[in-house]
Amino acid sequence: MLYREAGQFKATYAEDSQIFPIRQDRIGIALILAVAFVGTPLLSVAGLLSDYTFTAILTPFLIFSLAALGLNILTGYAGQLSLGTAAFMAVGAFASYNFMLRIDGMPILVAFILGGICAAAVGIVFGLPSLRIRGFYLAAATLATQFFIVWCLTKVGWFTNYSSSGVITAQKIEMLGYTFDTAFSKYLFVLSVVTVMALLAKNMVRTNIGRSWMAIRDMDMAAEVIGFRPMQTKLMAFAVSSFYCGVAGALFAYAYLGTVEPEGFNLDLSFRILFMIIIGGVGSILGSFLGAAFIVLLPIGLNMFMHFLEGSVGINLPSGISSSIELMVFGGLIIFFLIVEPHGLARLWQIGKEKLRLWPFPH
Amino acid sequence: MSEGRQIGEVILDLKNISLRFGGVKALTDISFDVREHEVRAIIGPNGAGKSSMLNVINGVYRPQEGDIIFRGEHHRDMNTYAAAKAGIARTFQNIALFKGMTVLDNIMTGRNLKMKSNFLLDALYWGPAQREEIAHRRKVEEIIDFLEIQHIRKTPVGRLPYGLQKRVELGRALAAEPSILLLDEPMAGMNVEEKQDMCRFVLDVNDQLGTTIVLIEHDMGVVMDISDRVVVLDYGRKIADGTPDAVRSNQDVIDAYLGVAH
Amino acid sequence: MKFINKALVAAAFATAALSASAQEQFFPALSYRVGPYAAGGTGFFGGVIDYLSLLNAQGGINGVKMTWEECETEYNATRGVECYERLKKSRGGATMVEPLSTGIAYGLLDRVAQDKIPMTTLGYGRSDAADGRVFPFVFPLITSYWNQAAGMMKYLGDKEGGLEKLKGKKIVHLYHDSAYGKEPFAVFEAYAKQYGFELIKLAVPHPGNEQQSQWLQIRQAKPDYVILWGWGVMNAVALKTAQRNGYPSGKILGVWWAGSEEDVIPAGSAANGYTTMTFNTPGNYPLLDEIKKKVYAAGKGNLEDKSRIGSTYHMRGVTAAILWTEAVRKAQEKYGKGKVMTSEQVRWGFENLNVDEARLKALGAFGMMPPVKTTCLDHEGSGAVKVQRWDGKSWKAVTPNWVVGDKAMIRKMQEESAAKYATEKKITPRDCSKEG
Amino acid sequence: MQFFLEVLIGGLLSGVMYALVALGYVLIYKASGVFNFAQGAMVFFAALTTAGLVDSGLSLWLALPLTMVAMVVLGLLTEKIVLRPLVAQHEITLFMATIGLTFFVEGLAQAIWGANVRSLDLGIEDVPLEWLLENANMAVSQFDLIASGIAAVLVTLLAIFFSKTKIGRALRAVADDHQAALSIGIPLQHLWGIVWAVAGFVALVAGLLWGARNGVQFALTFVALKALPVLILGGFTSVPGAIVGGLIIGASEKLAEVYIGPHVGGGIEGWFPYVLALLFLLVRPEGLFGERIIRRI
Repeated sequence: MLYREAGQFKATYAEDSQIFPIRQDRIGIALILAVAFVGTPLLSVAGLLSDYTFTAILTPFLIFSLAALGLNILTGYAGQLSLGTAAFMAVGAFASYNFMLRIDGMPILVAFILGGICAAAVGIVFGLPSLRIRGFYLAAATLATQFFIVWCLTKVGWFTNYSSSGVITAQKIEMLGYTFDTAFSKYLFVLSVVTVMALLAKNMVRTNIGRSWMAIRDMDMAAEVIGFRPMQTKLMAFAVSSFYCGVAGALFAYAYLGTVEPEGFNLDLSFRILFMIIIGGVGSILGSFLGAAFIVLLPIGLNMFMHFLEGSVGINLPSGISSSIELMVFGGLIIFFLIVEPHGLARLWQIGKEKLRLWPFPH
Repeated sequence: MSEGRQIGEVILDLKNISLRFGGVKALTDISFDVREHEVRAIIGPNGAGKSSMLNVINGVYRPQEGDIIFRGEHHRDMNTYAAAKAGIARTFQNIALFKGMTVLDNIMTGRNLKMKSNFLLDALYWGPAQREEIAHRRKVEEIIDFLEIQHIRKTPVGRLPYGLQKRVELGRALAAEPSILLLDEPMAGMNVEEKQDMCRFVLDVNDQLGTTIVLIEHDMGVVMDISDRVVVLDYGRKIADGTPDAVRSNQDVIDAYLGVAH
Repeated sequence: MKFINKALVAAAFATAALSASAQEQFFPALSYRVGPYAAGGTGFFGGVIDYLSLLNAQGGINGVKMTWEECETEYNATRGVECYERLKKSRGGATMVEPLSTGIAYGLLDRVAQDKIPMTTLGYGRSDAADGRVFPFVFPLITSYWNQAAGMMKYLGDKEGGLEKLKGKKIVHLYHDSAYGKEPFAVFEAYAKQYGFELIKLAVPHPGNEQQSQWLQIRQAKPDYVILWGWGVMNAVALKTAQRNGYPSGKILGVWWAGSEEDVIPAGSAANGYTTMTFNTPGNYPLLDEIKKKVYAAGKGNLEDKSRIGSTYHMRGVTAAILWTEAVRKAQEKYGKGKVMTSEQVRWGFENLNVDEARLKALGAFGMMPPVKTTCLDHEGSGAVKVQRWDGKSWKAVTPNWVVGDKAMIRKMQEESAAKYATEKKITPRDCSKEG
Repeated sequence: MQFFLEVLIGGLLSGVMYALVALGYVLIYKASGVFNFAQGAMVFFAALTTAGLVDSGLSLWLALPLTMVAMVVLGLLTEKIVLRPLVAQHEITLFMATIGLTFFVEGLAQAIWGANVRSLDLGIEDVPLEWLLENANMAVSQFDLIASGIAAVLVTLLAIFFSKTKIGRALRAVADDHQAALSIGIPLQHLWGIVWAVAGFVALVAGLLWGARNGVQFALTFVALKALPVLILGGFTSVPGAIVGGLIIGASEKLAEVYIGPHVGGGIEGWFPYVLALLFLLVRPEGLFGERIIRRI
């Protein structure tokens, strides 16, 4: 009875076109945001949440969610499979670094936006083949982006300011005289950026630009016939997606790792982000977050569980075996989840909501 | 045949269209015209090149030879975008809806050429973008009312039965407020009741909105009933062109098509 | 924001007080036992844990027992950071950290400075971190990449009968195409300029499982030496491909990450006669016998395969653990014997290490590693290397003594690079004359 | 000229090795529409199992059939446990499932055999062919030549299997049309099981050759990266495409590294094959041997 839209009448189209048309969803989102922005600080003051939660769990989770959201725009909404996500993140990180380094008094947010724009430009260039190539062919072709960008960042010393170690060290995040240097303040910074960008994405996917992406994804010929131009639409998807990934990359460098080498943005990372959207739900904003949570938390949880087994229960495995078993369980769980719900966690959530809507009268 | 509408001048003139795929000739030297406000049918046996003809008109295929004159302008190589811009909309033989989207969103896509806001405003969903979205929504709701599909507006089209999907597709085409509507077998696979509904919609569109209609249909009863003029294709060639009565009595047509069908 | 920080500190103290009741010095082990680099990870962290176990069997450091907890990083920066954050406060707080991974080390660079936990990067990472004024919490102990590169030049020069004899020679630098492989460019270029040999740089893209084109280029150039600056599978493939193209393995000189059993065994006979750098002298030592006797005989050994005791990675792990615990011992001397040291106290210990020959003898590890003496200015402590040769079964030392390159030149480069880092990062270097 | 030839031949021979890996992908994709990401892990598993058995004292000739059995079982189980429940799902979902499989197989291999690296000696010396070295001063690997021979035999065997046996013909029918295949009277699932078993066999051959060539270690899974551009170029469904694609990629990447590489800082082999395949696709989106696609609506 809790989750019910009956009785919520929309008198105007404006009301019906709200970002979250169902009241309970609005309340839910507001609650989540309230917990994220207000609740966690309170908990941490009370000593219930440690730095560890912010810096090792929540911050990377949010950053990966943003990257997954970026990829989801391209793959989930516009239907273009990509394996070059990490490369776009790298462009964002390295470009932001250079803007901060080379322009005095550059505000950090502007540097992030410019970094994102650089990533978008690279995205457009490497998105051009999508006009002729589809599916797995395109996916394999996007690997060209992945390898080429990392190669470029390694080869061209200018990008790393000729650092002898070939790495960049992110500058401090400073805004209006305040330095974001504690685990918690960095978390708040990332949270704000991710919240704003997620809402913007939600708006995009429910208006004309989003419809154009989905139209191209679902039936590209029909989309052309009603006047969507495939080139603009696909390249726009590449640009927006790369922009998101670029900003995520900048956050990855600035709010999480601090010092990064180009190899940090390797194929592994691209794959991890792809896993996130597939596990979470292709073509779903919420799914990007669920998938990121799954991929970030599951290995940690497994690792802790194995330690618990070894520590408390007293099962003593030869060293190395437990790591291998973690890997096997991780793979097994991915398969299990796909078999249970091939459309990802977001779909499970949706089915749950639909059931809830009818509850307690299932028929 | 409604009395209110006035059949006007030729708005679409196809001249000597030939289309080949590799060595296969799909269309050979076809010419015909379409007048404003009329219902023009294209008929012919399977593989006659009817769908190819529509694909040529709205720029999906580029004919090797021939000329397309639309509203006095020559479109030697029409493309889909130019066709849509010029006000040519269509539906497809095998439904080409966007399966992952709701009915409402599908019809909204039909408005895309009329939308002015850019993606940045869309992302902010603020001011002009919001006003525009709502204005278009109002227009789309009119179409939804017209097609009597209010109850399914938030349903993903993939879950709808065939007949309703066809209706949604018509709605998407109408959303563009086209001056010519190309309908590729709008009633295929429908039961009698659904066919009657669809006939009614097509005629209402033609009648109330004055939209010119070019349609491909297999059901001869329907064709003879609602069309003003009929062009008959066979093996990629035009074998007859004229009023339903004239075509019905044409010996070539009877041999090629009607004779087989009946 | 201040009240939040205060609360966090209070919380941290609360947990610390809970677990500090046990007299144990805690070492997080950010190990990797699966994935492409697992062979090295199991060996190294096996060595670390074996030595810590031995120390415990011997009664710890002045009665303080060692304790450790492993966390699987898969050599992945994100996982590594999570492990560090998870373990840094457990069991009374991490003494220090050693991720044995460049990517993770970079991810921890800012964090360790903020948490005041010393980080060692044994044989990898930024060479300029040797400048303790700019990097107070980072210790690239024993020898950095740049000193290794200088040592390579010294060794090749000695082989020819003096560095000036390198004039007109051709040396190929075959490197893993990454920041790591490019690290020694500056050193080699400086030497090439000074001594007049031709330096040819050939890049091998990651992962390096195919090197036909590079070795054909080498065959064409006919260099006098090939420096193999590789990592992972690239090393074995380089040796295999050298053999396939008829280049003698004896003229290849590998970096120390190309100098373990794991690098040569996959190459089979192609590796016979191949030489590499190392900071351990291969062989057996009383310390290793102790480990066998007191740890493995008691069933507490960490390696599954006992034949790997004393292998390159294992010995490297033992070496690392010696330095860590010596830092703790040193700190106890200053801050109180028999007490658990805080990470900051251990940092002081790392900065005042003096593991000389006498100390190494006492540990039963004389000759296994060069003597290490660190200061506030110099976090590296040695700069010496050895050259070893693979005879098909085991590594044998080639140079009887420790090889040291042009340390003054390297020091100058390190200081310049560190100064640049400090300006970029807006750090004011410490004044070492004021350190106690 | 001699140097050019040397590079070209070396590249072609490497190309055969790439094609060998690509073949495994093609077989499965062709028959069941699954892009099997786990192929690299299967290659690793096969090589590690063989080397592990040999190291534990078995002779190579005993280890081989045992590994073969293990690979077939692995293939059949994969089909039964992973893919059958996912039948008719979107190909991205299937792809994802094989990624899960990759983790599982990698973990399994290391759980059984440990993380140690091993060498695998097939008794073929990897040295330059002597008479070529003496007469033409060209270094051509004896091992690569023999490996190419083995690859040729394998491809011939597969060709015979596909064209002469009933199962083979059924498999080809499946590739063309699932409905038609049903009429042959062999259940689709059996066919897919067989395909996975065959792919396991191909992985074994690739694992043996690559394992002997580079040593048996985790990095064997990376050979997949060399096979992907071959797949783009040759097409996911064409066996001849995989072979010819492999040759083109092998030769051109070596020539590019040697002749273009030095001008741009080297190390271009990592991305060059992908860019090459990409450019080729832009000109001919249907790939080397694919049929021209006419988009219909």
